[in-house]
Amino acid sequence: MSATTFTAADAPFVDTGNTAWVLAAAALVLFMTPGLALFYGGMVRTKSVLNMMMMSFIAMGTVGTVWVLWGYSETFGPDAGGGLVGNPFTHFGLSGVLDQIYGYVPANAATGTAASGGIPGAAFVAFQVVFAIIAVALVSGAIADRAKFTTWTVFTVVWATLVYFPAAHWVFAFSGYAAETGGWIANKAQGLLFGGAGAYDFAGGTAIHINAGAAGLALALVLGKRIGFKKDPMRPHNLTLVMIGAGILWFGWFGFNAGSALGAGTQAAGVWVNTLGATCTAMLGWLVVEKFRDGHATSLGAASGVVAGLVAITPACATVSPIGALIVGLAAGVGCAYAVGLKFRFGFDDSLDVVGVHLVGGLIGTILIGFLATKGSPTGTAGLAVNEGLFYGGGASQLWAQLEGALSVMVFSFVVTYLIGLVLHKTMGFRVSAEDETQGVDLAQHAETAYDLMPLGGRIGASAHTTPSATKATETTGANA
Amino acid sequence: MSATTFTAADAPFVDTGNTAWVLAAAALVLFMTPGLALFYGGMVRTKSVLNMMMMSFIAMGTVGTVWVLWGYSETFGPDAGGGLVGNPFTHFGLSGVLDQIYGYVPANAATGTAASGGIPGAAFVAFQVVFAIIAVALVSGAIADRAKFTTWTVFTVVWATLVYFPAAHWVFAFSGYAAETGGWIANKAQGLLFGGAGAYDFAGGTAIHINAGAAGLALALVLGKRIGFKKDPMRPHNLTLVMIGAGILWFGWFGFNAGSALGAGTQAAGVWVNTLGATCTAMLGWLVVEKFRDGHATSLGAASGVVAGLVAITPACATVSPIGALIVGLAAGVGCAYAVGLKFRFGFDDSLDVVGVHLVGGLIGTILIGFLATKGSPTGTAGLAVNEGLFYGGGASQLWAQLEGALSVMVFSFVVTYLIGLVLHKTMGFRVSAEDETQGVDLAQHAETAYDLMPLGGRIGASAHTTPSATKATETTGANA
Amino acid sequence: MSATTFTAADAPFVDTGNTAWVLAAAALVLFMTPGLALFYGGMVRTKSVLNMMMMSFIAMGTVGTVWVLWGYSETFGPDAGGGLVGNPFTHFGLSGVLDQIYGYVPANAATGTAASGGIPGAAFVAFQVVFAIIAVALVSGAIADRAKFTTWTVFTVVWATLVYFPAAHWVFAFSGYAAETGGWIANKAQGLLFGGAGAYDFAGGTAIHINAGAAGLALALVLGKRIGFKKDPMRPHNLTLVMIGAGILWFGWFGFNAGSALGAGTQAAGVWVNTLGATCTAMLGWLVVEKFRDGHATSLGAASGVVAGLVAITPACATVSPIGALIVGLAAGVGCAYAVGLKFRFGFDDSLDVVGVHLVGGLIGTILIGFLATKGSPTGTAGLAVNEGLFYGGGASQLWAQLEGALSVMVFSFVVTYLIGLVLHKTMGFRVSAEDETQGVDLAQHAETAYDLMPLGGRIGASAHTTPSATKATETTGANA
Amino acid sequence: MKLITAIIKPHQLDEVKEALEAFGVAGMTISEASGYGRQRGHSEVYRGAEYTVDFVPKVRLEVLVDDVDASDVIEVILKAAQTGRIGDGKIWAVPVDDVVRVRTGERGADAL
Amino acid sequence: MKLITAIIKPHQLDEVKEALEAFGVAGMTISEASGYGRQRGHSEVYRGAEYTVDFVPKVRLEVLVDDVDASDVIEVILKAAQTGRIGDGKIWAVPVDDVVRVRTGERGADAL
Amino acid sequence: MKLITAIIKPHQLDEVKEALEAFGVAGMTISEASGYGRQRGHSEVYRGAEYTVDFVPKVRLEVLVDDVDASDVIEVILKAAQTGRIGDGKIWAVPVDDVVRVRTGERGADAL
Ligand SMILES: Nc1ncnc2c1ncn2[C@@H]1O[C@H](COP(=O)(O)OP(=O)(O)O)[C@@H](O)[C@H]1O
Ligand SMILES: Nc1ncnc2c1ncn2[C@@H]1O[C@H](COP(=O)(O)OP(=O)(O)O)[C@@H](O)[C@H]1O
Ligand SMILES: Nc1ncnc2c1ncn2[C@@H]1O[C@H](COP(=O)(O)OP(=O)(O)O)[C@@H](O)[C@H]1O
Repeated sequence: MSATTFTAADAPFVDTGNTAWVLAAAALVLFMTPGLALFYGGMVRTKSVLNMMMMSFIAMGTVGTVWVLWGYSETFGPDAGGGLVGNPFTHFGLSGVLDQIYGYVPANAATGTAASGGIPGAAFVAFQVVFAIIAVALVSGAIADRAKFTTWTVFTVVWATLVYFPAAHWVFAFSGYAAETGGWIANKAQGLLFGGAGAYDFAGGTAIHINAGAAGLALALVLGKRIGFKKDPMRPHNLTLVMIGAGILWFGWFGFNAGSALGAGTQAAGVWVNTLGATCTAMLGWLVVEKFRDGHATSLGAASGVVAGLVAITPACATVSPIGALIVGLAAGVGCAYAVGLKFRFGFDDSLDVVGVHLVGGLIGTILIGFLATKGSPTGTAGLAVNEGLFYGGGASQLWAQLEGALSVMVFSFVVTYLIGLVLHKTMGFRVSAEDETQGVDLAQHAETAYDLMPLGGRIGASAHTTPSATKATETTGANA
Repeated sequence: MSATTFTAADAPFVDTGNTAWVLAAAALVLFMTPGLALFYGGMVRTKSVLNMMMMSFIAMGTVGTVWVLWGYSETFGPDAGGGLVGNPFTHFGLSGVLDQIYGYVPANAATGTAASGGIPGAAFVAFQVVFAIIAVALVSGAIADRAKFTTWTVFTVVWATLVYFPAAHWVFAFSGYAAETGGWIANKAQGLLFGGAGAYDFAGGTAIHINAGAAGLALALVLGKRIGFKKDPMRPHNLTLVMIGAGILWFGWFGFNAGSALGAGTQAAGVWVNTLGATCTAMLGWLVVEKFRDGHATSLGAASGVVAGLVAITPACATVSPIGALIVGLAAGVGCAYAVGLKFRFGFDDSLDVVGVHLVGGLIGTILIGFLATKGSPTGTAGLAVNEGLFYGGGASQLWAQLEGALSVMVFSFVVTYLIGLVLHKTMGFRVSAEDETQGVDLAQHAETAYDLMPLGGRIGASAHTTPSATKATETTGANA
Repeated sequence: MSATTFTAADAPFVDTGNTAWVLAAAALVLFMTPGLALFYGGMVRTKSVLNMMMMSFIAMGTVGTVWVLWGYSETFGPDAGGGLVGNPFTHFGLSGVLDQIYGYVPANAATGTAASGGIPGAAFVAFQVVFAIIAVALVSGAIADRAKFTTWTVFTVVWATLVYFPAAHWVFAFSGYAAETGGWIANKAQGLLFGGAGAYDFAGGTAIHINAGAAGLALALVLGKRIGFKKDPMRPHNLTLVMIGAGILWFGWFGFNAGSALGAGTQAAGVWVNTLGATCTAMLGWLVVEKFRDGHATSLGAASGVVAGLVAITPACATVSPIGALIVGLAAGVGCAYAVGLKFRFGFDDSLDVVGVHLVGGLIGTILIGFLATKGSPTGTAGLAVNEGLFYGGGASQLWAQLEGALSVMVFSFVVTYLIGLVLHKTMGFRVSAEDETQGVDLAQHAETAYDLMPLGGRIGASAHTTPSATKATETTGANA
Repeated sequence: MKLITAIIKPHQLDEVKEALEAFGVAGMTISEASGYGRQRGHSEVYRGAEYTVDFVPKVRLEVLVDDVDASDVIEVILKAAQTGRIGDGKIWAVPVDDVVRVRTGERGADAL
Repeated sequence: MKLITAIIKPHQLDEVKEALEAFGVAGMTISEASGYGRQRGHSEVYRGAEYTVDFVPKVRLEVLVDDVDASDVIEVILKAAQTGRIGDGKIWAVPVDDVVRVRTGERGADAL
Repeated sequence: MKLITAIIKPHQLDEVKEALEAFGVAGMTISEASGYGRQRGHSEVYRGAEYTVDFVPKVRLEVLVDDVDASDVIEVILKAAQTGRIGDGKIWAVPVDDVVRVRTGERGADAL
């Protein structure tokens, strides 16, 4: 039971229930990046699992820091013009944000509706930073086994600043929520390409997945194929890690999608259900393809199907019905199961299928909204307006808007990422030496090996020099190939 | 601070705090199934860990899908007669659910109590589907190492439809919550067997654990013993996975139990505390038995004790006091530590002790309510009525009700599951060939191996054909035994 | 939308939003201890991973049980005198707690502020017990590979009772929250040492981390160095476990810190953001030290930096600004990266760096508050009073208070723990035999081995006797060294 | 003295061990190996990419025996390891100059 | 008959295997090994403490061959395994008294 | 030339390696093995079911030496590996026809 006075002139106030959910959701999404580290880490070979995980972890470190400094402001600060980017200086260091309340709806005497509370500015900051982190981390899957760690670290900062924050501004910065004017895709897209409505992307199909997928493709092209691509067996070294990772991702994704309602009400609950439904059918879809094409339904397929479904429902979760969600999931499961083969056909080494799962899955979800958007969705049943899709008699206008949003992010991301990657590659070098790659990036880049499982502990024949080395560790691996 | 107008004639409204907790709890329970996959997966041999995990994952896929289609409606739709099953068509595809509000309590001018908000229909859908999923997944522990994956997949759908949804309707469908009339155990049980009150089962000791345990026993009998049962060493291949799994289960179980309050108040908080207390003493109980019986307290024992305690407190968490919870846990820890030996005595191969832990633990918890129910419990301290148990002077009536609830679910589940299992076994075949079993179900059923930890990555002597195979993968394992 | 009547004389009521967050936060913190088990478990050698994990798990069992019995009362019961300890009998078995409401703020007609709801007593019990558990579990890192499990089990009970509960009473028992009078550090510290204000310790930098760190040092001295310390390679046997553990700890820590607001409002949200920021810069700080000192940034360094940052921001998260949090994190990352070398210099075998990370990190965070406390912090922006630090013109008084709090807990913990350890060592023995240590504590203390990953499952040449042994298991390892 | 080495199927190890014990052999050393021969490996499929594992898991068994026992021990292993299916493995004997028991320094037959 | 044992770099295994097949060798047995010699190991650093791993991963290859083929087989392995860099490994030959195929009991050259 | 093979306790490896280095042996190859003999294995208990692991972890060490060094090397290993407790292991020597260094193709003593 909660009880308070109400006066029509009530100041904006915080709704503890909405805030509780947003804080929990932010923690859930934060947890997704370690989950991704496991998901990706399990898929590479033993000799590069640590490097794979480190690419996600370092993204947490750099993007989190940069977010506090200028990232939040660049994304949600007042629009610097044309809906293209926020002003990175307005809220530098989060100044002027912590005491704000966002999303407060004042009472409306005319309709007789009561005021509804908002969430603290910091809760919004918290929820959005974890999106930025995982978007960056996702890209790393495309360049497994061969990236220079220092260059990747620099890349995370540059890419977040030049690609992610602008794209997130386009899609997530709704005018009047955090700042008065926001991004061009979120708000009526002014018909740049096809004219018409703004695109629906509830939780980041465009800004996160299409974005990361296109960026992954660009980096895979810049770095080139792994030694032995298409020839050597590069099977996952630890599928239990992949499964744990998929489980954590699924768990955290409820924060990602249902948290995007920025409150705990009818819309959030419906989104939760849609998120589950799509994931289930995507898993089934992927496994059925495998069973019929390859003869066996695999655990890697199940884990991949889960992620594909989650990716596809991300933009769509609030605007399709539960049945619509089952369809989105199924389409993504089947579609992505085939799409992961593209890299072999076209010969780009997107090692862990960022393109096949995130770009393709993101496109499927974003575009299907144009067909499946309905008033029977979480948004509609919560009493909010929904522009219905083609299958519900809403015409093609929403479909065009979806295509516009999806393609503009895709092209922008691919082009800018390719340039960033190229510059870094030419200056710092983005790829380890062939010898380091063969021997393994873990040892070469981190001077570590992931496992030492010999029964009696301690690798046989190793010795310790436990005085912290004052000098740089020298690798003595001369001819160890 | 939350603030709104209040009028006596207020329409049902959503309480964001309650909703926040139910959505978080639903996510927590969803996470339990991957946790279970790890818990089970760690206990089998290396050669079948993926198959073990896949049985849980596929249950997520199928049951989640079926829930949206007809499962919710079959469980919580209007009772089709006798409190035995809901109407599966009323809410097919969740139609008519997303805009509902459940659990709203109108203001009462007489007592002066204010209205209290409900939760969105979709939040209830979300919370209940994850119960259905894990109930099905639990069963798989009984048939480790030897089940045909396709048959198990079919089983999950059939069992959910014929066994779980009806049982959940009996226990969880309270008249007037989602539908006007619900199940027979939840509502006054009309004294079918012993007469008297309705049984208490707060979070599913009967519908989930006794149900899954009895079903596990039935399937273990249908499939028969593993090759080498009682003779070969079948020790857990990775106890760190078992411990991670137990940790995730414990974590998620707070959603399971405290979430079953369907709101965030005094009852939920008390349930949280009881859930912890029982788990602690169950772990201690199991370890003390081991220490005295076998000479060593083991990590598998700790993990098993945790699960046994959680199982036993599930039905009882709302109606016993914190001290009562310690007793329930201790009884379960000690009882289950002995019960897992039953399978060797009676010679049924319930591989991962679904009977010893879930059936026995569920019975202990459900029956102890008859002794320990008290007004000093979370339900009582929240101001709700509690029919006290034998030790608190409440007489034996509640005990009879508990026995009635427990035994009816057990018998129903065992009989129907045995029949389902038998039909599937005779038609599709439920067990892999002896050769596949010896070689390992992972390779035979999924064409995968879980680990490849050789220092240089990639199993020595393997070669890749990375063109996606258009034809079915042929296993060339001819004589590999 | 939430709605209720309001009368000035309203009885204390529960705010469901605050309660939802506290329950979720308590679950998050509970999850940290299994996370810690993985983090620690991955760092030891294969032969002692289970024992390492068991030390955390058993702490959950014993401390959870003891908490319900007398621990809560000893910590939050009415002060027994001098702010030193609560009365353990008042709420024995949690009697008289479940129906309480804590933190309710009545309406204030003068200022026109509405009443704001509290949380159920049991929610507070839940949130605090998980702190007690992890504080105890943290200590175990100092005595990896060599502790007798039974003695450790006894230690957890004794240490919780004699060290943790009192220290938690000092720091967390605010007068008027649960009991009328609480602990001396939380409430104005009466200037015992340096005079002046009460120390700020929002989420337990002193009571948890300095406390556990000092206790770890004491136990490391009592038990002595591992065989082969400084000579044998004792590198982490499974860094993927360490990374999972760090991920879980990070995730759970949002409950730890933001949950300490005991509600879901502006303060909690700001704390969330600060917790993230500090962790990010701490990771970066540690990795930069490694890169320049050792030549490589390692995954163990990333995981360690994460934990160091979380430790340091724990006391400070509510009273520093986001920029302040970045500074606290950076200081902790750099400081702890160097501090873990102390044990080699001074020759104490604090095996997993409880001192270097928790004691040093806790000190850094607690003391920096004296410099960085500001009204631009979560506490300040939530409208609560903040005594500003040296850098913000607040003078040195807060710094002295911080030093007083930090040092008094450190000295108290070290001395009492050393005595407890010594008594246990002389009576029960705290260390396994040299032979058991060489062979591995897992086998010696738990009769288990963590992994059995041979391709065909089941260790070659093992045989099973599956009749539960009625007699004590005899180890036949005679001369197996 | 002879060193008898046998490459056998992992599942036959228990039988071989018991047969050797019954025959009176007091000790042996085993290790994991992978074999290549007539017996084929298996295929695995990951995201549609197929891998062929050419080598098959085997156990490598070494027994030091007196010259006189050599052919009997070979016979004992042969019988216990045989399943009649492809991949049953090989046994071979190599002459040994000298054997020492580390614990005692005993040499030759005494060292077995 | 001879037993040819070769310690080689793991990455050369595929080439050696193919060369042996091409030469007509029908079977072989491999196992994991760690080598110590001129080639140095590597260092790892954990929380500032440095570990030196002295041993280098190697593959141990065993091939039973007829006396006449022995030197040819050595030559084949030598060529396929050679990278010219330190640590390429060793090959040696040991005389074998007898070889048995477990499946059939065949002896000598027939057993290969 | 001779091939000296030693089965030793894993914890003695470091000492043996150092002793061999001190004696002047330039290289060696080791692998993991499991031994069966007088030394007994251990028991493990899982949910009340007891497993006996009969085999004990050992290290298998191989050193190629010149004929003249063979008995000295055996002596060196013997001393370094001896703890005097059951399970210390075995050392044996086998005649070797030929040794080749893969990197250079050198043969015989030069290849060591
Ligand atoms: N020439 C050889 N040298 C060494 N080991 C061999 C040789 N031929 C076969 N083996 C080993 O014997 C095993 C069985 O051989 P295979 O040809 O598959 O079956 P079979 O001996 O029944 O005809 C192989 O896996 C391999 O380990
Ligand atoms: N005397 C020896 N006995 C057994 N194995 C040896 C011997 N010397 C070298 N080896 C093996 O050969 C490998 C390569 O030897 P190394 O001295 O590093 O290079 P190279 O042979 O090219 O000079 C070693 O790693 C070891 O496995
Ligand atoms: N006949 C044998 N053939 C091969 N290896 C043996 C033989 N006997 C013993 N071993 C190896 O030597 C190890 C030690 O032997 P064991 O009998 O336990 O002790 P000890 O040699 O001290 O009497 C065994 O674990 C095994 O690896």
